[in-house]
Amino acid sequence: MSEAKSFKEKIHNVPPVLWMLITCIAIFTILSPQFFELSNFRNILIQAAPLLVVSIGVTVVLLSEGVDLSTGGTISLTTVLWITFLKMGIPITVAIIMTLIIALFVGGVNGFIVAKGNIPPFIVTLGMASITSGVALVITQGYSIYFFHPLFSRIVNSHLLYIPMPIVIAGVVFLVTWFLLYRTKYGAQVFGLGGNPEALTLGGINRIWSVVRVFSYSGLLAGITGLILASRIESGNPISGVGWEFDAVAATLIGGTSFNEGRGGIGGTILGVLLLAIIRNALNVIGVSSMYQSALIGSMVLLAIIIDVSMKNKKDNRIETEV
Amino acid sequence: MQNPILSAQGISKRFPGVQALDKVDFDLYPGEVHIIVGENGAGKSTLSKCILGAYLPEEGEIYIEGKKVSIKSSKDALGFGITAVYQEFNLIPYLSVAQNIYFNREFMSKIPGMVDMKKMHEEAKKILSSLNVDYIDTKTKVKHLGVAEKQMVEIAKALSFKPKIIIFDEPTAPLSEREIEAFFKQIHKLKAAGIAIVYVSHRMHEFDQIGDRITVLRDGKYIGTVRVDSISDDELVKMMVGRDVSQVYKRTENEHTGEALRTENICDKKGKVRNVNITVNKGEIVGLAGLVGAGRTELARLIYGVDDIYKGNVYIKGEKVSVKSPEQMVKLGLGLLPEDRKGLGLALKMSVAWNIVSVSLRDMFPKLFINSQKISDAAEENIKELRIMTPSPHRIIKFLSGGNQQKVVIAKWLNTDSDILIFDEPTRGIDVGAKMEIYTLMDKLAAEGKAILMISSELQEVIGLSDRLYILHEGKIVSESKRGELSEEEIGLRMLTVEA
Amino acid sequence: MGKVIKRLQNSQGLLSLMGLFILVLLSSVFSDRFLRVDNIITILRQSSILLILSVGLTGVVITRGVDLSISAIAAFVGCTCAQLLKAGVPIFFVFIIGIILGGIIGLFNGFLVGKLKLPPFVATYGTMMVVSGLSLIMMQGAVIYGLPENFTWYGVGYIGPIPVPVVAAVIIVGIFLVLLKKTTFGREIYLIGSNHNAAVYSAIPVKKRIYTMYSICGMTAGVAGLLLTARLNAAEVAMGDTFGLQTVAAVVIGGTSLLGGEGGPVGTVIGALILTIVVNIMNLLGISSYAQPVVIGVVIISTVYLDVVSKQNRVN
Amino acid sequence: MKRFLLITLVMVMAMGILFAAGEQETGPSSAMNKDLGDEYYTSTPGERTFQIPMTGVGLESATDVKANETFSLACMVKNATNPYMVKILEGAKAAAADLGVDMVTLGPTKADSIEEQVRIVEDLIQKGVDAMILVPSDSNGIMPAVRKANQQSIPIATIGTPAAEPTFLRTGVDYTKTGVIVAESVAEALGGKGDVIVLEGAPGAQNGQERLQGIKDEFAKYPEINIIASQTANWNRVQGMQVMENLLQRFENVDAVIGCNDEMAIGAIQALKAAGLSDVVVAGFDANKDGCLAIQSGEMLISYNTDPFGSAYLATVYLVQNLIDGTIPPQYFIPFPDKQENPIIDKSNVDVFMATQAWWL
Repeated sequence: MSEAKSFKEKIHNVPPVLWMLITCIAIFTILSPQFFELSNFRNILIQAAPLLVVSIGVTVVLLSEGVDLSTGGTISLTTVLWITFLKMGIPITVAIIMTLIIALFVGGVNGFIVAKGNIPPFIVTLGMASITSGVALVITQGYSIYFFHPLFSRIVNSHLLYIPMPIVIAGVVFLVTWFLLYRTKYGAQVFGLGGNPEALTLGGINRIWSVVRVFSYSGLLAGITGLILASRIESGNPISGVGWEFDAVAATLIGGTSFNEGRGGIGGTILGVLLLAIIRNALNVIGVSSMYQSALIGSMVLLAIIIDVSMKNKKDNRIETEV
Repeated sequence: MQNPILSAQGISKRFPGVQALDKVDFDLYPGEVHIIVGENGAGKSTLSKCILGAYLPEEGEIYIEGKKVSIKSSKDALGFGITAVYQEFNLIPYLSVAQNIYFNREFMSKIPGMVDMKKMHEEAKKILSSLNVDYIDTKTKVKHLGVAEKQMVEIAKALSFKPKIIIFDEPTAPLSEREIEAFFKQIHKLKAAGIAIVYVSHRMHEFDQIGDRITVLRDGKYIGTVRVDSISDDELVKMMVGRDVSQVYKRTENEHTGEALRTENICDKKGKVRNVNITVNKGEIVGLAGLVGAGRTELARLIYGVDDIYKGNVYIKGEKVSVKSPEQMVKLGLGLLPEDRKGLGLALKMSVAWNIVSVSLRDMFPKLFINSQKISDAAEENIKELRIMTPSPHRIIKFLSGGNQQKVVIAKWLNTDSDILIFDEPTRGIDVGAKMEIYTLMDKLAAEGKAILMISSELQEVIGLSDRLYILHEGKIVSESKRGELSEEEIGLRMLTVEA
Repeated sequence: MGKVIKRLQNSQGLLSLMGLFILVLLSSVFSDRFLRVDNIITILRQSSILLILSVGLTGVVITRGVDLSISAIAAFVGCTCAQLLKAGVPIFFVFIIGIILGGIIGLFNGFLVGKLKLPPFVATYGTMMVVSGLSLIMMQGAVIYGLPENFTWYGVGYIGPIPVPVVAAVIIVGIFLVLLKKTTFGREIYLIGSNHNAAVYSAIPVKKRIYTMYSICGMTAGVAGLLLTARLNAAEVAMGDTFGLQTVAAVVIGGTSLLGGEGGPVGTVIGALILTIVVNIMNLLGISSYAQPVVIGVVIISTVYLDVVSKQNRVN
Repeated sequence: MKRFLLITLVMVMAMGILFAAGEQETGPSSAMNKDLGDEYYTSTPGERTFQIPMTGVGLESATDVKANETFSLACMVKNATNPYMVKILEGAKAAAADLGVDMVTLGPTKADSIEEQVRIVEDLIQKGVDAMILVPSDSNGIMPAVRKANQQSIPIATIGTPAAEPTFLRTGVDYTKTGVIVAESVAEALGGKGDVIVLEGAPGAQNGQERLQGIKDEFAKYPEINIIASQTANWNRVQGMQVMENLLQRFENVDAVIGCNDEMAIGAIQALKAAGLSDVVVAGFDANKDGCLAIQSGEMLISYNTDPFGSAYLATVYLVQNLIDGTIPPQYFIPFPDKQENPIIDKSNVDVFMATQAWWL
């Protein structure tokens, strides 16, 4: 294989979303001088952090050929539970652990039902979303509950080695997930679930537990997102997670993870999340009226996925000819 | 002589409606290649699955190194040193080669929970280089490997268990000739290392090269075990099918009147079909032989309009057509019975009747609305005519046996007025009885004046049925011959190389 | 008689039908008001628009697709048509335009799924965002009130004792029943959903059928939007939000598999009724609206669980 | 499985520790409003005793103030789907045009998402706006964003729902109080006894909860008035109708319905009409067009004009005044419309209101 070809190969292997990202940044910079500022990029990163955390969990689920629409509900529930626990006077670390364990459990239930009954995850997690957001409403009786703890501002405003805390948290989650996915046998099982579940059974692995692990991990990360959100809005809000599940799935798909065969990875998800965050931020910074934002974001998402899918199809053909 | 490492006695296994194995005996010595042959549906795979613990036999005992054992799962089998290389790959597409080889048996590093990737790649590399395939990078994702490479990874995976017994289920089916040769070298190496090999196959020409003994099964029954060097091919076939070959392939003499289908220098975009010229006349069965990967199925897909033609022309009944889609070709009277029955031929969730009428539906009811009774009646008729074994036309087709499913695929096309039919591997995976019926049917169709192009890997079938025979090699037609012009050996040779 | 029983056993919707029956039974035990005629008419009227949306969706789900954009299409069509009505366009034309508009958006979905091979989930989600964005732009946040009475009749009027939307729903379900079960088109849709590749090899024009099915789904969404607008006597951007993913839930509860190739409109009728009755009985019992989603979630998961598990048992 | 549990547990712990780590941030700064004294903030909403820098209400709003340079302002509401919110944006835009300043109008794409509102404010700070009008989904939830704006000394006016800590200005109505006023009128119309149904706003929406609280507080004074049901209908006419239909199945006797906005009240009226009930007292809030028509026709008893247009207009004028010469409003909460503008709409004044004071066309 010649050098030139491997360079071409590399260009081909660049995820399409990256081109899209670069194009968007270029266009937005032309449209608004305030957009291309260091402080704004920092702002974007901080805003993208919670979405990244939940999207990483969703990516893992998608890699295992599932889908998780319950993350939004879990986020709402987590913000409410955490604040409720704090109001009850439970020490903050204990409250965090309790909340995250519940989030983990919610995901686990999803996984168990999906695997045990062979039910499409779409409908299971849809039902679970209804349940969790309902529970959040029942707990708060519809109110948003306020609580302040100095830790909140530490989570959202402090820095670790000059890096804003939300980004540190997202970074840690990313690294841990990376290791779990690519350096442990559990990660290999995720790809197995997505690519060839038969191989899992032949390898002597209990498929149900594998699925439970995948979904509970997604639940856990949705829980962490909920904690960040609660700190950001200093309250437990029973509707705070509405719509996040779709953003997370969209970011994952834009990032090149697909619904089948366990193709994709969490690296692309970062790009997908960034693309969404940048579009939203830029539309606000440019001052595009909210009337137009929804249609614009929708078209961008569609465009990103059309590009991704069609480039993938092309690539598949290319590889086939090389065989 | 040593004691057998594995001995199975009186194994029986029943599936709903089928006695898959009926008191079968089988034994295996270290360092031997023991071939299991039989027509499709004879019970070859079932037997190997019983040894592997995937099925639990209802009767019979299995002894390993003289001890009676019970193998209940693949885990148990591994414990006894039995592993397998499956016909359908059990690899995970988006994991690397090394990860696949050591799936769920990863080397752990000192950090708890973490896999020692370095060691895993090293060990994987060692196994691959022992197989002389160092060119496979252990870090490549399996998805990006070719079929032969995947096969090698499967073998490496099997070897990584350090097994005493390896079961190969039709291992050469996806391989090209060059790859088969390399593969046989590996088999010899494994033999030399004292590993016992069970080799499930129906490719008779391979047996001399690698086999020691052959066990023949027919319809789930044990027929006998013979040494490879002590039996001729004809005798073996007789053991397999239980009757003379000449009776199996009976052809009615008929006239071939005029051209039905002709291609002129057609090529596809991927270079798998190159400048192919074939002609099929009315009332003629034309065979298309070639190794897997020679471009046979690709050619059929081109003619049928599934894939786009890159260059060249197709003539139907002498008229040039620009091939756009299967819909259009069906209207012109062409039909294709695909090779992959479950994947391409049938809607498994639906009933026999709906499958039977799936192609002809719009012809039967040009006015949009359908009449269920008429469909049932039409299906009943086909079921009777083709002797499809089903309790009712409304039976979900998933529950039918392979042979009956194939008959349904044929029935689909009988209902259309297609006069050109392409049969792609019409008898793959079906039992002898059904095979004969399908041969008879094809003969009858030809006698009625239909033009048939038959793609098959089973040489005898091609030889026995075809009026004319094309041989395809790497996308090119390398030979055209009339019935009886070429012997089986000559055909085999031409399939492999251009010369000879 | 035996034949009928046998057919029932084979029918996908049997379990959901039993579920519905048990639900009705329990409901009438819990509340004596449940079985009153006017309550039943209320239930039917409330379920009618959900039903129209879900029946269209059923066809798409049978092709192994999904359409998340239908409630947005309904809102968009409703908004557009309300503006047309205000501009004095005759009702007949408004209906035609509304249905065509829905069909065009559906066709766009079909194009994304059939031609560009996007996963239906994300393709239609994107369409949903775009379409609801278009509604926002078109309406500029306004709500259109006070539509002509001969238009609102379609939403609030009665034919005999039966509300018009219920009649419309029955007609549309009937059309779909015939379309999916009794036409070549319908059978081909099932074939496509059951095995896409086999459909290609059976010379079925798969892409065209997918375009058509999504378009029809869009058209029914358009009809639902028109009826909804008539019923509200108003049009606003968010009016479809109530239905959202409920439509998918209704379809799946009714025994139509998200894996395609099985199910049908009858099941969806049952699914939509189950969802509506659960809410109705909770309201009759005075269960807090905050707790209602919890119950609905449990109902969705358990019904589908039982349905799938019983199907698997039947197979074995 | 055990090992997986271990890993997750470690991760959970790590998150706990991570969250607890980091440096302490200095507290929220409120440098802007430091010297104004306590009474500025604590002034209770009541009848205004001072002149506001604008005339008229609704679409008739006007002002004499003119900006001396092109300030850049922004107005962010709770969503872009509700006509009420859109009218706030229009009021802000109209005022900006009259004053000669720039106005950007935004709202979260996910309706009522407080987190997205925080994000939008952050983006606006980034954009470098001079002042902001906010309609927070939640008083406490918006605070982190408000604090950030304070750090940049960007004055903030809130409409309706205030921020938890005082900002430059709060205007619009006090939701609790509107609830009390409307409930009082309903109680009067019922003669102090009867069964009442309340249709609540969207779950989690603070303004709806406050209004509901006001209604409940007021009815608590009447022992013979029972709130027999209180259910959410999501601010939405369809759901108002559906919920009402269901409730009518449950209750034989309903004397009054209060919708926490006119939309839901009208939905309820439709359900009541369909059920053939005509003597039920219905009340709503906002005095939107259909609400007014219903009052005119006698189907609805009363509504409360919450004038989104005028409120946003007023907020804009005050903000621009401050940008011009540093003017501070006389008190933190300036209710609008207040008694001067006669916000209680019933049959007696509905015609006048519709002719000259409405915030809609």
